[in-house]
This record gives sequence, C-alpha cells and structure tokens, in this order.
Amino acid sequence: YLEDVKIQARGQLQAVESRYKAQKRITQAFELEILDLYGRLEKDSLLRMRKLDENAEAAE
Amino acid sequence: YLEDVKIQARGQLQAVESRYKAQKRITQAFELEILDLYGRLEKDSLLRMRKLDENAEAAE
Amino acid sequence: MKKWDDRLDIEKLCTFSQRFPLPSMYRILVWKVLLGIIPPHHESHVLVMIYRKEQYMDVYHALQVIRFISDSTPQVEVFLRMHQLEAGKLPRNPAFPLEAEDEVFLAIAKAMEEMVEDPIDCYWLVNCFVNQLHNKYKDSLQQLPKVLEQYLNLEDSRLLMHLKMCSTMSKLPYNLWFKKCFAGCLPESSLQRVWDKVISGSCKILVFVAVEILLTFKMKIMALNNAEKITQFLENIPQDNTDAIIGKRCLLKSWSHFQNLALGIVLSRL
Repeated sequence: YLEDVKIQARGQLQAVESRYKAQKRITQAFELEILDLYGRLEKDSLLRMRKLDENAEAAE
Repeated sequence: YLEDVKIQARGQLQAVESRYKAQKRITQAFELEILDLYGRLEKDSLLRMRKLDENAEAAE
Repeated sequence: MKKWDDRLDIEKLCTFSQRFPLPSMYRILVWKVLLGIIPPHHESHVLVMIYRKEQYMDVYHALQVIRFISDSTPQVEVFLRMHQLEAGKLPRNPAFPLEAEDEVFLAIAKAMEEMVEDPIDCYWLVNCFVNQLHNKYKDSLQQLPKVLEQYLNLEDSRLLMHLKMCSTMSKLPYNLWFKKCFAGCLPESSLQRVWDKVISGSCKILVFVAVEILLTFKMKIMALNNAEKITQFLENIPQDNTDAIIGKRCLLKSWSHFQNLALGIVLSRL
C-alpha cells in the first residue's frame, strides 16, 4: 500500500515535470523570436541613422 | 507514517507545480513582448514608407 | 533504512517563534519552512531547493530576454520584477512609475537583503513573505489601526487623547508599520524578532510594537502638537533606542500580556 502511494506520487511528479519541459520549449522558441525581432529593430534603426547621415552629407 | 509520505510528496509536488506556473507566466510575458516588438517594427516601416513618399514628392 | 521521522513540527515551530526569538543560525531555515518554501521534511530540502533555484533562474533569465533587467539592475529591483512577472503583474514598460504596493515590496526586499546573503533564498523569502501579507493577513492588516487605538486606550489614554486632539490618529505611519512591517524603521536585530512573529502567524505583533514605540517616545510626542510633525518624527525614530523597545522585556513578557489583551478586544467585539 505504501509502495502504491509512492508510485502514485512519483507519477504525479513526472506529469508536472513533463508539462514544465513542454512549456520551457515554448519559452525557448519565443526567446529566439524575441532576439530576432530585436535584431531587426536594431538593424532598422541603424539603417535609418545611416540614411540621416547621407541626407545630411547630401545637404552640405 | 503513510500520512508522512503523502505530506512529503505534496511538498515536492508543490515546488514542481510552482516552477511550471512560473514558466507559464514567462510564456505570457514573452508573447506580449513579441506583439509589442512586431508593433514597433511595423511603425518603423510605416515611417520609412512615409519618408520615401515625402522624398519622392520633394523630388517631383 | 530511510529515516521518515526527520520532519519538522510546524506547529511547535510556530509556538516557539511566538514566544522566543529564533536562534539566528536557524532563522532562515525556519522562515523558509514556515513560509512553505521548503517542506518540513529534511529529506526533501535539497531536491525542493533545486526546483526553487531553477524557477529563480528561469524567471531571472526571462526578464533579461525582454530587457526588463540588466547586469546593473539593483538586486531589490530585480526581485520586484521577478515577483511581478510571477504574479502576472509585470508592467508593459520598465519605465512606468511604481505602484504603492511595489514600494512596500522594495522596502521589505531591502531589509531582507541585509539579513539573507544567498540571493535565491532572499528572493524566495521576500516573495513568500509579501504573498503571506497579501493573502493571509490582508483583512487583519486593515483592522490594525483600530486595534492600535483600542490597545493604546488601555495602555495610556492620555497619550491617545493627545494624538486625537492633534488629529494624528488617522495620520500615523500605518504604511510603514503595518504594510512594510517596520522594514526600514527598525534595526536589523529588532526587525528579525518582529518578523519571527509575523512569519509564524501573528500580525498583531505589529500593533504591539507600534504602541511600544508610541510609549517610548511619549514625552517627545506630547511636546509636538501637530500631526505632520508627529508623523514625521515617528517615521524617522532614532534607531539606537529601538533595540531596547523590542528587547527581551517587551517581547517575552509584555507580548503575552498583549496577546491576552488583544484576545479580550477581539472577544468583546463578538
């Protein structure tokens, strides 16, 4: 009977554990997406700054 | 004794559950961040298009 | 053969903490058990702390990814953001102004940071302590100003009269005393002894300490006749005196006396 309780407890623990791992994989995928978006935003703002520089030069 | 084993199992289960819940909150926060970043990227590209239009008009 | 009898008796721990200051070498362990950070079984402590550490790292890393914190963010602010994220209350932008409850969190975190060296232990203690104040004590904390008035009336009605005459009773530093549990107001050793009681199940100790402060500085308070001045003085009481307030005399003898009085007040309301 005691063995039963222990097996049941282990089963519950493993179930939550695997839910955690699944959730963590989602988080990791989202993290890559965020890094990518930040990269694109930064590239955009670099481009814009370069444009501004060029315009300024052209105006001179 | 059996009660003891159950209490101990519950203690462990609570910790794993809380770790899972935190991971879920992280996913939510990442989702919002991704939406926000897409919004910023779109605003940026709109701005750039408007700039191009203005330049084109000025050139005419 | 595994040992199954190595379980801490929560009830006994609470009774002990209500009556005596915890020995400092056991304090963090006992707080962690009482706040539910680790279970009462010694055997599970290592495993459960591994989970707690992983959760800490997960949340910490997530905040770095969304650029809410950086390497230069002060630890207490990191804790606040972690707490907000876990509660689903992270603001849209780190530049948003802080709410009143965030200030309470920061004050408690600052005080805890000085008592607890390990950042993971510290975060969990602050987080669970604040959650306990929000969940378990929410209603009682709102009652405390009223209980304070009743208790002060029993202890020193002249002082109460004076405070009422200057309309100070509604302006006492209740936020500092009751919401922040004296964080930033009492020196560390006193604060630990007060928090022993709060963590082990009694927020009435906060009224008791507040009244002791009022009684200790009675002469000074009687000499002031305007609410702002009194409040300002009470928010910045000289710290060298306060260790004595929370000293043995008060917490051992008068505290049980107070518990009886408080019980009387509660019973008389029924």
